[in-house]
Amino acid sequence: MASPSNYGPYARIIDYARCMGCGTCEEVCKFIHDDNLPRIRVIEVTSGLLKPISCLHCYRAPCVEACPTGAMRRDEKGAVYVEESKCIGCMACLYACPFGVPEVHPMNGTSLKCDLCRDLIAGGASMPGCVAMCPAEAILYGSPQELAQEMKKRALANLLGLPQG
Amino acid sequence: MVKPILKLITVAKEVGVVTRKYPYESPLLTEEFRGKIEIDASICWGCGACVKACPSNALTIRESMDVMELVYFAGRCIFCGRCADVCPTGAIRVTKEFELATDELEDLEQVVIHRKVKCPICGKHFVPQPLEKYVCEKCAKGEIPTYMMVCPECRRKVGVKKMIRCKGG
Amino acid sequence: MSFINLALSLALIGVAVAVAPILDTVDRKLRARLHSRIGPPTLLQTWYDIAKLLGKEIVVSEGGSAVVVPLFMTVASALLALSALPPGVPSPLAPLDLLYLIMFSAAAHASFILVAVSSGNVYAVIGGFREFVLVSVNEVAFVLGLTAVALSTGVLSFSGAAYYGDFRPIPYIVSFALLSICLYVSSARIPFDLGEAEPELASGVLIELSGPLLAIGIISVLLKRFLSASITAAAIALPIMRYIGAYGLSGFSLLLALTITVWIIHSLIAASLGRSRVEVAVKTLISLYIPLTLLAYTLLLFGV
Amino acid sequence: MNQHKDLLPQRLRPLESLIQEWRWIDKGRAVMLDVKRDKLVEVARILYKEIGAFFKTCAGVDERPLWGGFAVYHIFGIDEEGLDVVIYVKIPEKDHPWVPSIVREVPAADWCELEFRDMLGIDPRGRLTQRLVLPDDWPEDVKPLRKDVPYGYRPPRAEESRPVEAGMYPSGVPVGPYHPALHEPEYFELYVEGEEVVDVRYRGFHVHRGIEKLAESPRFDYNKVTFLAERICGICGFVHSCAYVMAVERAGKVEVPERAEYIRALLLEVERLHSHLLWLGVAAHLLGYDAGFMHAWRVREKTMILAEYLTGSRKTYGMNLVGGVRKDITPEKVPKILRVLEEVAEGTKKVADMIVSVPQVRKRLEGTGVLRRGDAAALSVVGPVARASGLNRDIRKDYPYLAYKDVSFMVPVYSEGDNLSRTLVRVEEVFESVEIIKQLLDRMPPGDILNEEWDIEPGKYAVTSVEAPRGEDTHFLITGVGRPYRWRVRAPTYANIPALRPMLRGQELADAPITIASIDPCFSCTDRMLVIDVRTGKRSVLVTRPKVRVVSLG
Amino acid sequence: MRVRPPKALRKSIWVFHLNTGSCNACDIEILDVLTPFMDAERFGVKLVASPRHADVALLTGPITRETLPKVVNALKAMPRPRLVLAIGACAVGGGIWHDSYSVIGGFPRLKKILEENGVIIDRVVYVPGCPARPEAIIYGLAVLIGLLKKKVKKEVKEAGKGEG
Repeated sequence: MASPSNYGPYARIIDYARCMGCGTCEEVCKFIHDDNLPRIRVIEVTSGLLKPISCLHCYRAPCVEACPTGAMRRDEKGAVYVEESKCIGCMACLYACPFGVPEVHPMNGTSLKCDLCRDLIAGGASMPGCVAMCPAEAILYGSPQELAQEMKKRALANLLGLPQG
Repeated sequence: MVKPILKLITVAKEVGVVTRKYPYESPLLTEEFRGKIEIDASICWGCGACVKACPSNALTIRESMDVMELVYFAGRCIFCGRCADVCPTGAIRVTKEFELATDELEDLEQVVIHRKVKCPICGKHFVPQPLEKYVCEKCAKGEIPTYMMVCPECRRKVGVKKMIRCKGG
Repeated sequence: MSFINLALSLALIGVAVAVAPILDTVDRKLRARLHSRIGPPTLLQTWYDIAKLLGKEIVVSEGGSAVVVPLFMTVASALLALSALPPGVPSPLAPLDLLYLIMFSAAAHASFILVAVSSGNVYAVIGGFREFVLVSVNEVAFVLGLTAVALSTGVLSFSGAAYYGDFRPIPYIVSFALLSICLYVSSARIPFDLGEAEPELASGVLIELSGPLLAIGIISVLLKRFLSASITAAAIALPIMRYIGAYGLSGFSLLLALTITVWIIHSLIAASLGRSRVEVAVKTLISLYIPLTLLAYTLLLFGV
Repeated sequence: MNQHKDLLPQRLRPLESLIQEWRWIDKGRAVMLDVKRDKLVEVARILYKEIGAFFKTCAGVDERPLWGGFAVYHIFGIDEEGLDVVIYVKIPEKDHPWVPSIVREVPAADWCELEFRDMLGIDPRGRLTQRLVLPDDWPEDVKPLRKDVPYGYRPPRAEESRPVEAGMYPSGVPVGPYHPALHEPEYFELYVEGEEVVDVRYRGFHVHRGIEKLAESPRFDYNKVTFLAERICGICGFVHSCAYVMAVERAGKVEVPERAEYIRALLLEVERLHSHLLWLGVAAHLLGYDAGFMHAWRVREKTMILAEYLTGSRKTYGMNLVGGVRKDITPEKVPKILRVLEEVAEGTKKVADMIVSVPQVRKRLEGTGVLRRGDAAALSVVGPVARASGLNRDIRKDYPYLAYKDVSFMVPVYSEGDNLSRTLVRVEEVFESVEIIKQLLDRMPPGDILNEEWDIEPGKYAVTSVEAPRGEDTHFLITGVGRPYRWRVRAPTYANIPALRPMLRGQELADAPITIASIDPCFSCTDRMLVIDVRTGKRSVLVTRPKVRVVSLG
Repeated sequence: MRVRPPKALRKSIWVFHLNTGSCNACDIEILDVLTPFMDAERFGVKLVASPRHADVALLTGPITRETLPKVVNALKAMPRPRLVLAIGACAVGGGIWHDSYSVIGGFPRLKKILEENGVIIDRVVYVPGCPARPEAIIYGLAVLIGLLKKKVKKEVKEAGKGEG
């Protein structure tokens, strides 16, 4: 089992500056999963401001630390996921999460959260669904270095007022 | 006609009387028997794993504003012991108690009362105190980080706001 | 002498009512022991059952209220039949007491069938029908067997039996065999408890009775059993009394002791056999009765 | 298993032109054929009559949430090859779905076609369907197994119960629903002439508890359904839970430790011991031989204590989970098991000998309730009933599962088909079971007993058959999200009840209980779904005597 | 109006077995109570075939919709005092089926229906267990007729505090 801080080669970030709050990611996520439940959710941060939130697959993930059964774990690609057959639904992960991300699966009572589309990627996809479908390219997937670079580039472009694309 | 009589008498004589004189004698229990469960309230977190695992809904959670009650109704229990399997703290113990007969259904109830933590932002009560204590010990070595005092919904909003500020701002 | 006779008859009736339920418990105890278990806690168990039933409500189904009369008739007939039994004392009924016994024991069986029919339940009716088939075969053999026993002991009367006539052992043994089989059958025990067969008829004849009525029903069944046992006992007692000259009270005690023995033998047989089918039972019985009867009467006729 | 992955198995070649598509399912143990609705009858006919497959069961499924229509799965089995064949028929209609009935070609499909009609409203066309289902006062338009009907939906009860109909036949003898011979609420009506039974009617499903619907409900998940499956039947519950977990494991490709498979097989045999001894006792009781009943149950009690020693519960063991078992059989338990087996074998020998030596018992077993080989084969009866009628069918041999491939045992077969042969088959199986348990204990491999890490993909299929004490128990499963999408159970009694008719006709009334019991009926198994004939109406039974006068209160 | 079960019941108690849709496990345990290892006859218990003869109905199962009218009739056919021993998780609280569409869900709900129909149950004792083991059934009978006192009572505990 991976230790909580065993950060993997891939990560995903949401560029809130670019995000338009359109909700495509949520719909895509719903569509991808058999149970029709989104793992990324658009919430109303303040009135009128819609932004998505999903698992950040933290570097030292408190949810993995808190999980009493080891159902919450990290795979070799860096995604923190729930092994459903071991999850007892205690939701310690939810209370441990600084962003309150995990949800109770309404059908199974287990913990429900983003796993960076593990199954899709294992099946050959290059990136999670939300990343692929985001119309504003606000969701990014890649190695931490790549992501940092991209974000830096974007911040610079933003600062200089350059057109982005 | 004589043969069955003789056979019966032989068998009866060989076997003797096998009756166990329960309740004056101890019952025919083996050490593996699963009876009623006992919930040790002092270590129960109120996480609800047992409730999720219980096939017959003998364990249920009754929620009110600031209190969460874990209710065990032995009358519906199928004595499978799954709750004890999944309990992360070992608070549930399967006993050998089976003498549960009663004329009042109420007698079969066991209730564990959990007080819930109040969110300072929205004022909602959200997590049973012992569960929060456990999470703090596990993730923050016992001190309560500020975010943990806040309910998950408020955490999301606060979290996104913070991220917008540091990344997009 | 008729006073002693009356007293003994009354005594036997009293003893029968008091002892039959206890003997039933003995029966249950014995069966339990053969099953490797303990069985009823005390010998009074059947009495407790009856006492409890007397305190319960009577529920009578519509159209089934007529059971009361035949129920009491069964008890009364069985008791009257018993009154003919005390042996060794000349009875006012003397020449006719055999007839009297046959009549009332038949009446006990007949009215028991009436109980079934009048309760109106399908199972009870089937049970009653089975009883009827069995009793009609059995009663004929019973009359013949009883007569043969009386003839072979030398008289046509129980009470006067010991006083005149010859005792003829060989016909006696044959006719006693016939009679004892008949009496075992009429005690309605396994394999011949067809009227109450639990698995298919759910207590058959007794099914609709409840509370005190059921108590009376149970008493009547037990009395019928006691009657069977004591007639068998009487048939054994007669030749013994002839030889040891046990009359009056001692004859009475002998009769009682033998009744209890016979009862226990009956229950032992019942505990180790299964229930028969009515058609099989009738066939088996007829195939036993006809040769035995023929043999008994041939022997009697030819004066062996 | 299947060397030619891409080729339709040889036996099924005649069907090639009639099917649309086919594929292997259930880890290559079964073939699924997609068949168009208009070809269904033809396919079923060829499969049943020409290829010689046994009909197992059929299941209607509400697949509207998946693709917008209904579907029916007909499940056949080819014993010789150990291959199950699933015919999949799509029904595009949303509102009044129908499917052609295959009853004319496959008579054994009679009950389950009515079942999907009642539970899902899929109309089997081309047959009589005036049979009603569900409780009598259930509204016609509520179809409980449809996905849009909540599992807990209870329509209001009818205010008045229907008046008791007077019987058409004056000679009708009701047996049940509360009858000392049954111990379960079922209803037989025997028509008698004198004491001879001339006809029988059966009205079942008193014990319908909606298990298949519950398993799909959000209250349950894969593991919890195991405990539900166990409670289908209190006598052969472990068989059902095994069949269920095996179906999940095969459909979901869950690895099961070998030791767990041995423990499951061992417990299945313990259950068979207990069930057969129970039956022997009950049979003796029904024949009025209580001593036999008591002594058979005395011996049986040892197996109950053994079961509790091994599992923690006397019945409904609660041992199975998806991926293995919960309790190990540790080496220190072995001597005690062997001791109990010794006692049971010896005790059974004595008791069986004692029971059969009683003349009345023997007379009433011999030559009664005869089921001829021809009838048995035509009705596809299973288990000891089939084996007593000369059919050598045993799932443990025909479709080896769990650890049965590693043990050797005999399958007792008798040809008389009467109650006595059914008794003897069961008695001999007791001894065989004892031997099987000994072999299993001997060869039990070391290792884990439970694999707790699995992930089950939705939309996979499995068909499992397990030899229950009463015969073949078939489960069909479609996986869903977190719990089965559809789970269909066909208990052995379901296949054996139709055989009662030829068995009971011409019998004495007195032998009816033992004949009914001789198939070892388990109605709670059978009735988890509904079945059957309502034209019987409800007849006055010993307990339904509506006008009662209370005379006194003592 | 309820009738107190008379003392006579302590010596003699006849039971009628009423399966209302149970899985058979409790039912075979009831039979087990009569067999040599437990032998309920040592308390004067006898299994009778007709509800007319019975003092106690041994009720097992969650009461399915189909059996409901028959169960009501069977209980009606029992003479008073009419006692019920509800055996097993199903009869006590509906068990694993408690909220299924085709069951009524345990004796407490049946009791209401019985009361609507004017059928009075004089005393009920619940025997939990799945299945209730034979000893538990014997214990339940003993509680029912007043030989033994019940042992269980409702427990309310506050989490985080020691036992006591």
